[in-house]
Amino acid sequence: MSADPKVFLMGEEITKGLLEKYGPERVLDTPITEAGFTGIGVGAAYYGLKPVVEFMTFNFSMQAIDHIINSAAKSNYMSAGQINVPIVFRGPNGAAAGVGAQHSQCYASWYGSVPGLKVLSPYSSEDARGLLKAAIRDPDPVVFLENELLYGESFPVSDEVLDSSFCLPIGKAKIERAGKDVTITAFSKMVGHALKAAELLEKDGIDAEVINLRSIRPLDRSTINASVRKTNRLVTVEEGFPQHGVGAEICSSSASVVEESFGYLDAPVERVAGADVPMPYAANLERMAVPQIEDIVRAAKRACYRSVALAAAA
Amino acid sequence: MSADPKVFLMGEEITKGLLEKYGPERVLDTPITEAGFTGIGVGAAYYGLKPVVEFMTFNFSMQAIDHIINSAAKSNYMSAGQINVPIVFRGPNGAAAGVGAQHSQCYASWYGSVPGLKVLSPYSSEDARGLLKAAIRDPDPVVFLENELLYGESFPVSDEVLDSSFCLPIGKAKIERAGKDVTITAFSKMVGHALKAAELLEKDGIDAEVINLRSIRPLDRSTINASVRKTNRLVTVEEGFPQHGVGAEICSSSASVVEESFGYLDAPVERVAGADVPMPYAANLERMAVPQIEDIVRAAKRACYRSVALAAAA
Amino acid sequence: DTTPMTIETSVPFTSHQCDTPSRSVETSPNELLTFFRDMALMRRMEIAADSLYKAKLIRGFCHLYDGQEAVAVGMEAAITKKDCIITAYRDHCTFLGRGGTLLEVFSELMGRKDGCSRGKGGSMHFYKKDSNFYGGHGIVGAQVPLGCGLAFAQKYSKDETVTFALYGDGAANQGQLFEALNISALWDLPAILVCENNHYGMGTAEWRAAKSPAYYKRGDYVPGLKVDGMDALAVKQACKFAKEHALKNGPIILEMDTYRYHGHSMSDPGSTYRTRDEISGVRQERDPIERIRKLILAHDLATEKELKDIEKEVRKEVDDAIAQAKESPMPDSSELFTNVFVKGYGAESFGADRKEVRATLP
Amino acid sequence: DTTPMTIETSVPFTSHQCDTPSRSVETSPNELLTFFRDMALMRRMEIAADSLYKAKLIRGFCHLYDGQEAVAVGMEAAITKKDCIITAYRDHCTFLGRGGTLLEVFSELMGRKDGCSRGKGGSMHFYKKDSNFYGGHGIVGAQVPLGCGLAFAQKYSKDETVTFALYGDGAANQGQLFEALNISALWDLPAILVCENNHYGMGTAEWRAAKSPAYYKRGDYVPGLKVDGMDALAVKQACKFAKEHALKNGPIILEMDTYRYHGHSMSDPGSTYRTRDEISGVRQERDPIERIRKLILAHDLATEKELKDIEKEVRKEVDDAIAQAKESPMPDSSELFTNVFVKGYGAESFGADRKEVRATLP
Ligand SMILES: Cc1ncc(C[n+]2csc(CCOP(=O)(O)OP(=O)(O)O)c2C)c(N)n1
Ligand SMILES: Cc1ncc(C[n+]2csc(CCOP(=O)(O)OP(=O)(O)O)c2C)c(N)n1
Ligand SMILES: [Mg+2]
Ligand SMILES: [Mg+2]
Repeated sequence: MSADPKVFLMGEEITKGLLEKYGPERVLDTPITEAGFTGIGVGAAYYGLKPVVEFMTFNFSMQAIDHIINSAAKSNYMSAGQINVPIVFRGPNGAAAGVGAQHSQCYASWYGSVPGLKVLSPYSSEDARGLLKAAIRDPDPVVFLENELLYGESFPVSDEVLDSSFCLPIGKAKIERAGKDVTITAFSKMVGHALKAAELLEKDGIDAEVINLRSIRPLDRSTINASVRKTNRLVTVEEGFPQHGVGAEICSSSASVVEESFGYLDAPVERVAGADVPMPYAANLERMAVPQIEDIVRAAKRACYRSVALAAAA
Repeated sequence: MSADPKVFLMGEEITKGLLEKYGPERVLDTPITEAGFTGIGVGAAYYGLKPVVEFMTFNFSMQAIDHIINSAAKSNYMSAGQINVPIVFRGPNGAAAGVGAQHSQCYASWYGSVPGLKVLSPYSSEDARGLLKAAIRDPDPVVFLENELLYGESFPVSDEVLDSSFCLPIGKAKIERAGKDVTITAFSKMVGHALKAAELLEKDGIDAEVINLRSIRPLDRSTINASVRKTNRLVTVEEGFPQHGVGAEICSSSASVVEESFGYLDAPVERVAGADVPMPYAANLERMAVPQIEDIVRAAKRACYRSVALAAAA
Repeated sequence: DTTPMTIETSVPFTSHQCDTPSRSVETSPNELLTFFRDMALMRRMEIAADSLYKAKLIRGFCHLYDGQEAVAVGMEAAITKKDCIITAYRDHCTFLGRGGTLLEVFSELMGRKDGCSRGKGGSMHFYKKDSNFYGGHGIVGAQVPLGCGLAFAQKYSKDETVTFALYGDGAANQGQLFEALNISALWDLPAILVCENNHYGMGTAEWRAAKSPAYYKRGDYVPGLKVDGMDALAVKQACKFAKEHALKNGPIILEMDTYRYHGHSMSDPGSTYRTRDEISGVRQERDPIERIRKLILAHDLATEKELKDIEKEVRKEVDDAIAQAKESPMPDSSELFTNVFVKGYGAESFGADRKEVRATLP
Repeated sequence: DTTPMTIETSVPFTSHQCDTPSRSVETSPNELLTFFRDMALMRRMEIAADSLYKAKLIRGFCHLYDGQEAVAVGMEAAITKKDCIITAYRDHCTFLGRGGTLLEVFSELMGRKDGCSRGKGGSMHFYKKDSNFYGGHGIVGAQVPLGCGLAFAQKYSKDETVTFALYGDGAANQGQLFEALNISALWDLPAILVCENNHYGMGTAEWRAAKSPAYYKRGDYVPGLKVDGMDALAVKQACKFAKEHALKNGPIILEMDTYRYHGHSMSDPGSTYRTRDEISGVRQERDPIERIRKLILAHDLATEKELKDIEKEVRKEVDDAIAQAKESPMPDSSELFTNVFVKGYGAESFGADRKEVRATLP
């Protein structure tokens, strides 16, 4: 943001710190009118500025979704390259704690389905820093799905990451943990769960490879594929609703597991996802509605022991 | 509609015929304000009326999508059953001819991902009649995805269908054509394509089973599953964007092909879908952007001959 | 004691495109004492919720209504339970006003079985359909078209009742509000849009969010009335006026000039964007409960001691309800899959690990 | 001949919350002749598009602008190509006004390579960024916030230019318009909202869609001006006034009272919801081209024959462009995958049969 004067930030209730640092011309507090200010952001991007549009949560992006899809994602194509749209839509996505059904939805699969959009989802501080910078520099519209629950967590950061030139590539997943027995894909908060599951699995002699997707669109099909060809087993994890989810895509993508790696699978893929219900408030129900570490462990074990189980059942 | 005085219709540019038949109290022409009138429709459903909210096309439902998701789909759950929402959202969905990127999107996978919604997609006149009636009678919110290009087509209709008591079950697919060699799933216009593909395949000695999904949510996993267990091969067809699409779900659903029917697949699943680009206007590009009959034929043949091809490639 | 008495509102009404109701409000000793008791109960309930939140017994969001009680209470005094109410997430007191119980409130806040939504809705999603309270909505502004839809249904059903749709000053800029207003005006819907102007939307002062913060005028071609929202009698007068207007002429906007003492939600201390002086000034000069207390004392309808006793009673009621709510169990885990649909046709639904947890929807 | 001359508009301007510009408009023989030629060209182009559509050379939607030409032409006369314009789907003539060519228009309409969007956009999606024309938008109302965003960028860049965002009477009820207007007013954006009131949104008359069809007043706290949109000189005067206003004071609304002769799009005969008399009445009394023709003849700036010759020339230009456009090839099939992204990072994209057709995005 300090590097490029064309970058400006707009949204509701923007933190004072940024306002003080960059001034009211570049940090704009908006009324609670997502359709209006998102449209304004997209228009400013048409002109050549680089807006960062903040949603208090991505649930409210539904008010403005037409601008994200029809005004931003499709313009470069419809204009045959005349009107590109260098904009970032960012905000917390998915479940926070105890906020109920209207404030807990994950939008990764929706936005990830739309050609013309790039969809990123950071997990660690390294991701947040490197991917946000990449998003702001990108000439295309980027949906940047953060997680409120991760804001509070701290991650070890290397010197390289702290360097002002640090940036991450868009469209590349990161192998957070190498392993040989089973591939676990995840993004955002679920990467942390997957890593913890991997630790538990290790105790049972299962060596899990954990892939942090980072980019939902473009999806890094080749990294996933290479991993599955090695491990022959796949568990996908996400917080969002299961039907038509990111896991569904990974399981069936042509460049991915089922189609191209068909010959390689030793067990059915396992999908772990948010429960197929609106998010309940009560703590016990909420816990059941989002994937827990033990769900991932169980699914991974099933994938690894499946041949045995099948034989036993037969 | 004539049966239940609580049913009323609202939307933009509603056809004169209905207005004349039911009068201006039950057929309401609205201004071009989708968020406003959809919210009004949902509110009326809270009270116990049965609104049928018409979108000129589902592309414009994005203006009102927050009400469909947050106000309609989630209310019964959030209120623990106090506020049910008997409403139908209907309109043409997906690609029409030559209408460009902003007017051609398919919303089946988005709405189909949301718990609390029922999502239906008719193909024939029988479907349209039977499913619409079921939707209107249903106590829950139903998204009813029609297809403009099918309005023009005519279908043979049986006496049973013409009977005023005719109604179809929600959540059940229809086997439009029985076959033993390969399962082809499709919905809406693509059912017609799949049936034509099946005819062509027959000439090559391939006996395809064509499943008209009818209901995207709930998805009739057991019908699909039973078919795949019989044919051991699967081609999914849809007009929408591929990533996180209906095809992705069918391929990886636990109750479905990959997971439960894992042992039964003789070839990788084939996904035929809209091209992963915004809809272009030019006729030649548009044709490439939506699935054609020959795409389905090719994919089905690949599924049937795959073992051979694999062997040859090895 | 229901002897009629007349009291003058301290601030006149200001109107836009319509007549102005009289400043003389009819009331009775009984009504004033009820106002006092109801508002004291609401106040106490909200303060208790604050403590429960701090004790981590309430999670997530929790938007408190203390300061704004006169709106809920005055509105109820003007209408019947056949009229509909719909509001945003700041819904505890509105629910109470509609006849909801403290046990339902506290149980819902703590996510228990006895909650008004059996623990599934949470703080923002209270409902009481049997007395026409339709929530409890978390998306800013969404409740306004929904409320106009309720009004549509009332008119469609020829019920001769009206809907009050409450929203904040922040919500007042939402486009869907203008869309719904236009439709309501075209169709003469008995919709009353009540803008509870507490002067802040989260940390944003009204003038920073609205070029024209004269919310009663923002309907343009729709009439509006500005009301002292800290005066339960003024609120009652305005709501009566609005109900009559709406049944005859369609929509009307009421701007209630009010104030929230607490921060926006529990994470907001409420003191970074406004001065402590401002808050204590309102407490001293405009507090809705104190106003009624003064009226009661001035008219000798009760003694100071009697009013203190009412406050004590109220306190106990709240404490008892909390104790009872704490005993209420968590919802049964099978509730995860109930109420997804009214009619599930036996469709399958899945838990996080779909092979471990799945259900058939009835 | 650029000798200044002054002409009175036949209808006065009506204003809301602002001054009223003078009815005496400065012009010149040259300008009037240019108006005549430009409008005649637009008219001819639209009529030719109608024929091409009927010959099935144009597909899908095709929204024609004939009748409304004075708005495009008068607006251009008041501003420069550094000012931005954005409009809805009825965009052919606006594009021409910004300097687009007939070949680009007809090629785009027929989905050919020489189209302004290389055939990928279609009728509703014309753009000309090099003269600040930002489309061509298919979602009713969306272009208004987008236009305010252009105005934001102009102000942010200190360019001292303005944006004209055009929308219809039907679009004027859209909530996002009110949201964008509030923000524009708060931030003093140089945004001019031009409501092209042709009195129908598809088959819906303005009064059936709007409780208050006085669109120039619908900004409430934002100034507005009602303009005879069939008079290019009045449009020019209003746009000059609005530009000055917007640079100094922020947003303003211009309501252009205009008329579309054709139906809404090609499937609408345009005669079911309005009488033939109404249409022919406007043609006879308010036609924007005839008005200029009369002015030119009354002031002896050209003979009737000379004007007829211009019309003949224009006709030939259109015919030639069509002939050329018909020769333009379809876009190359590789264009299916171009322009999805500016930067594709080598990501894969798929055709309908993903194993048969796939591409690497550059
Ligand atoms: C569409 C949407 N945008 C943003 C939010 C986040 N949010 C919740 S409450 C609130 C402030 C609303 O203020 P106001 O309307 O004045 O009501 P009050 O809280 O003062 O009662 C905001 C921005 C939301 N819930 N919905
Ligand atoms: C959000 C949305 N809803 C509906 C439509 C369908 N539609 C296209 S044009 C139109 C009428 C618009 O009328 P108006 O704004 O008066 O513009 P005009 O066509 O008269 O120029 C409608 C309803 C749309 N494109 N977008
Ligand atoms: Mg407020
Ligand atoms: Mg119009």
